Amino acid sequence: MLNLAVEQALNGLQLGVTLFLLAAGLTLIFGIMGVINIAHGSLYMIGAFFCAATLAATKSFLLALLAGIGGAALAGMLMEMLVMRRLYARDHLDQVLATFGLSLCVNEAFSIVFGQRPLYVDIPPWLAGSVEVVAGVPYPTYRLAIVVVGLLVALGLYLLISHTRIGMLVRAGSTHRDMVRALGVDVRLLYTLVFGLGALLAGLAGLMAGPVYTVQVGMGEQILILTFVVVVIGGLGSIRGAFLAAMIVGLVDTALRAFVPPWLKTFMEASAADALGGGLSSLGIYLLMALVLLVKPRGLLPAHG
Amino acid sequence: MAETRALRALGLIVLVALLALPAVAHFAKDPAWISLVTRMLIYAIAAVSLDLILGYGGLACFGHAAFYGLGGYTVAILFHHARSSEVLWGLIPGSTQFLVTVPAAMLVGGVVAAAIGALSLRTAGVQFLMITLAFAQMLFFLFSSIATYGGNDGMTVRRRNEMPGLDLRDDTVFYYLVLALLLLALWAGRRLVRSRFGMVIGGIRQNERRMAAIGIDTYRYKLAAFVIAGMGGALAGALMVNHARFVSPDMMHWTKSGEFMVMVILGGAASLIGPVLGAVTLVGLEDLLGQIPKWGEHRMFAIGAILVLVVLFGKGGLWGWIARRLSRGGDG
Amino acid sequence: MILARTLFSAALAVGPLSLAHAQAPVKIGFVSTLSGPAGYLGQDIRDAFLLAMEREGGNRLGGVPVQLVVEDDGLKPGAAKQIVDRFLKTERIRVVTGVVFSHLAVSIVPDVVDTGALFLSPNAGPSNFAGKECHKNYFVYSWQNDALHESAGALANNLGYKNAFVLAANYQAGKDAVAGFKRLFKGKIVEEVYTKLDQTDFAAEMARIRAAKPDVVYQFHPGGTGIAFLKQYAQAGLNAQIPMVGAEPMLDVATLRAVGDTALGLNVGVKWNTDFDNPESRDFVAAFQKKYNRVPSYYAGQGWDTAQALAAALRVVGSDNPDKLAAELRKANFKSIRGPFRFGPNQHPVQDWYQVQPVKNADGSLSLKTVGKILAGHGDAFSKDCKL
Amino acid sequence: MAEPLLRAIDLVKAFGGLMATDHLSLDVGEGEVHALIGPNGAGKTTIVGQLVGELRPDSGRIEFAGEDLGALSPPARLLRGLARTFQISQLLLDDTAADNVALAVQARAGHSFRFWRDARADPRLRDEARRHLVDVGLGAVADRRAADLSHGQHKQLELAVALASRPRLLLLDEPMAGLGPTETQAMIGLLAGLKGRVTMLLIEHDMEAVFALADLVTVLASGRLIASGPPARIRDDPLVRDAYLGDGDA
Repeated sequence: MLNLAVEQALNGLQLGVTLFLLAAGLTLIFGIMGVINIAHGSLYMIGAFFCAATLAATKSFLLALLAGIGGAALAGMLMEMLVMRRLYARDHLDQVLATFGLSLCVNEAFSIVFGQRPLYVDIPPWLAGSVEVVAGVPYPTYRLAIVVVGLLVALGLYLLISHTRIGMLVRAGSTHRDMVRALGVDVRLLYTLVFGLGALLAGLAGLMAGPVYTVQVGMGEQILILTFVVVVIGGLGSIRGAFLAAMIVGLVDTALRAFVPPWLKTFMEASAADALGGGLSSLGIYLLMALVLLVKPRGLLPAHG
Repeated sequence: MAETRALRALGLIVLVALLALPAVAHFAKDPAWISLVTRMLIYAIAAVSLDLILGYGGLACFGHAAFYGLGGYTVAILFHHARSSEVLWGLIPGSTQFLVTVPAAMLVGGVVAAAIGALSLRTAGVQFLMITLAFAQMLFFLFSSIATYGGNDGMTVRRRNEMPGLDLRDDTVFYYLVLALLLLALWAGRRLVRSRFGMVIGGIRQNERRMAAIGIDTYRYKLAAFVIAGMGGALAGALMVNHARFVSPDMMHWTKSGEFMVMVILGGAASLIGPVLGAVTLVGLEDLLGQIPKWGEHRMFAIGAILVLVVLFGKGGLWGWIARRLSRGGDG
Repeated sequence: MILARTLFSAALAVGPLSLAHAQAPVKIGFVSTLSGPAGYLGQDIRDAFLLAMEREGGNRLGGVPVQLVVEDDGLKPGAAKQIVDRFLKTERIRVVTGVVFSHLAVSIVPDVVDTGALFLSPNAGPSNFAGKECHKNYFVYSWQNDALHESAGALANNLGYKNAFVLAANYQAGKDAVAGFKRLFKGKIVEEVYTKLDQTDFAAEMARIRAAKPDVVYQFHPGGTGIAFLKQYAQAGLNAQIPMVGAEPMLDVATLRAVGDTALGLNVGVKWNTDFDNPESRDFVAAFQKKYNRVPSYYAGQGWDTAQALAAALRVVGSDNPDKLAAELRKANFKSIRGPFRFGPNQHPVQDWYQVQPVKNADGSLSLKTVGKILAGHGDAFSKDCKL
Repeated sequence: MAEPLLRAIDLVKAFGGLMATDHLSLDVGEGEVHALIGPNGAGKTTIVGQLVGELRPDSGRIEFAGEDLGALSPPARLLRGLARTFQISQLLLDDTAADNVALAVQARAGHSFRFWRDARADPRLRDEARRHLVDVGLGAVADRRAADLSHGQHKQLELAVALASRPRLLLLDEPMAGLGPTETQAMIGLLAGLKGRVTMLLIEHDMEAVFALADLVTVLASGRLIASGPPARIRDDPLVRDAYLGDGDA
């Protein structure tokens, strides 16, 4: 039982860091530019596709990694310069609509170029296999690597934001947007860079998810809604909030799936417990978000004030 | 004043065209137009009702499909029970009467909207957007797992509802009924947005703080608007299930909520004609682009691009654009 | 805005009003899911159908000139309804086919058969129309959905497993799949797990499987989620410890390519495979590979069989008279790539089911190898309720 | 003198470590004009927020006409006769000036759950709205969109909207802010005309206006009351000159 709990905790952590990588970019972009970006899921897909295609062509994991994050970052900056820039002054509805349109375009373009069949991505051989974390619990090395990378990125983001000049601007930008403009900073460049950073993180999440999930057109939209849940629970614009919420969502979601059906079975008939458990775990995260918002309408750690 | 005259003339032409459509379609041996336009008009009802809160009230609701789907399921479930003559929860008998099922659907939509709205309206802005989405997704998953009503596959409603004196199974009759209901909804909407209540809703969109400062408890008004919109969405869903003779959880999926938002903003929010235009354009585009051989399956690329361009360059949506052209024409 | 206007008028130019012209060839309405993540399924069926027409010298089936009107439903029931409405009313099409997904079939089949037209399903076989609501104009060339998963249950019996851990996506088709598996599986169900429909991470389920230590795992997850499940099963090291069985949709050629070597060791119940040793199958596989440069999936196989069945009926009838065609179709007088093929009383297939396994070819690629028969002449559980 | 109309008793409000309101007590008698002045950051806006109910004091009490306002919401306070104008105009910019005022008339008349009749064609609303607009000198622009009016006209419109609530006490949050000399004179004239009819709590920077209008002046610095009394005394109070008038802010 303890072994199972350890394994499930790791699983929750791994889902949590994947969500965090996506949510960090989304919430950063919202915090600084005030934009809701529905096309963020497309950046995740771009990272996974560029990585898969490069890997298939060159067989080099390093090149594939660079192509994935570089491609996503470039795509993000391009997106910012061509479309997003014109949306900063608009209301959220216009932003949702335009970025939704953008995601349709990007997805369809990828399905024209790459086709709709899922692509294959292998795990680097040195990350294949399992590690015994606790005695008797073999855990996939690759998933551990995702957890480590995710935590390192979180640490890096923390250092970047609390100890560098760009970070200072980012922090100031998320609480006093006008002040940053007044500081004489090249705001346009800052915005493009921040967007590129968010895209890079999404691309990284996408390429790491490739060998575990499915590399396919539309993969971004599937996880996007969950990412929005994380961002909103954490408090829009707050990276610390996104980290906290990603961990909570990852752990709660995993725990619901892992422990609720067996628990229900202790006092219910088995097949009814399975059905109810399945339903509860489907609803769980949305219920969690609704509850959090009812108690704290601005999320757990809101960025503004 | 040339502007209003031009608008009146345009409205009259459109109305005549809509009235003549069945005859023209039959004459052209192309009766499928009737059901295509019926579908557009039903979506228009959903979009207009969403516009009441989204456009006029400034409340970004991302869960309108929940009410649309509930309206549809109400009709389908009542039909199901009328057919099997089982009584729902031991007290509600089934029905196939249009005049029973559609008001019932609106009632259900209104009651659920009151519940969802009462909770959601405690938040605002993006949080409101997300919490309405969350409630809609919960309903989606709920209906996806009710085996009795078809689960994810949905269920067929083998016959349209009945109405004394009208043969609703006739597509032309049903078309005119939907057209009449849309016109009724537009007329009611026009009265509503100009009423005292409508003034308050418009005021809340522009400046909620101001409304509180003149003594208006904005929460109650937003909730009332939310309920009315929910009933409108349920009406559209009830009509759609009658039209399509089929219901499925797809009607509640978040992408459907997104489509409704697209219709409103594409057509022009905070106007009554805008959402109608948006519904007609979006459904028409998808249908017509889909018929292009070979490239039709990539139509979402064009639709996505159009959305981006309309938002970036077409202020006020299609209706805003038309209104500007007309007024420019009137000036020169 | 100009772009929108241009596109709209371009679209109008090919719109329905202009399509209503001379009626020489028999029109066949093909509505399928061609766009979006699941689009390749519909494309395979369409390509096989077109191949069948081309093999008769172009635009012919059973010697009769035909025109295939292809449209994409985008996986939306509403759009599918609209397309079918246009097929039936404007184009006066009497034969409709193509549909991949059950819930789309459920939404349009009544429209088609109520107007007296024929519906030939190349893939979807929902229980809705297999029992009491079966119809004389409705034919299924793939399977009844439950029968598909029954094959996996029987396969688990044949392999001698005594207890099974079953998982399926939490929606109706998933529950039907579990019901189908359980109907024939004689062992004990250790645990029954329903996953979220849009779930991509199955780590929690992997841990539960490991803890439960079943003889065998059976799972059904549609599309991309199924691929994710297989990859994660292997990455958790489970495929070395606990064998897995599944039904045909678990492992088609596209899935096989996407999961790679991790598929090795799986056992799958199928009704047809590319290595079947009969002239029709060999001929089809070779022709498909030559034309499209890829291995045909079982979806393609079903599309081909549907086209062959229609061709056989058209050859006798010579027109699209639905009643005469239905009478001919009911005889199922065509050469299926599966070998013997006949209909049950509900016009769903009664057929043999086989066990296949992924194997590694000399060049490192993977293919599916048939290793034995699971069930012979297997119909479905609903046909007894059908009174035709 | 009778019971004051508004009493703030020992209000405390802190944001983090910052004391925005530091044990402040304040009375406004019926019919008087009480001015509240103080340098930027003295905590004037925070007081307004607590009085109208947008902010909750950490401790202390607010009484209006003998009733403890407690946790009443801003709308509930307005219906008891406590109206306010905003320092930064909060107007419905898409609507006409008359619409802005008519809404306040409508709100005062009770609930607005009337869904059918055209509100703009309702003489009960329009006539009164027009009267208030004429009162503040906006009669000529009643049918212009608020967005198209000048800054000074916005300030006048704010006043008309507040008057439409027929308040017993009018909380004026810097009505002269951003006005030119002539506009300021006009506004002072307007307010002087109201004096005696409506009790006013005037938060203002413009000393000329304060000394022209106020019966009593209270001076705040860093959230604390440092002086209170008739204008003449305040003008000569060395403490006030030091804390406020001396810093060049006026």
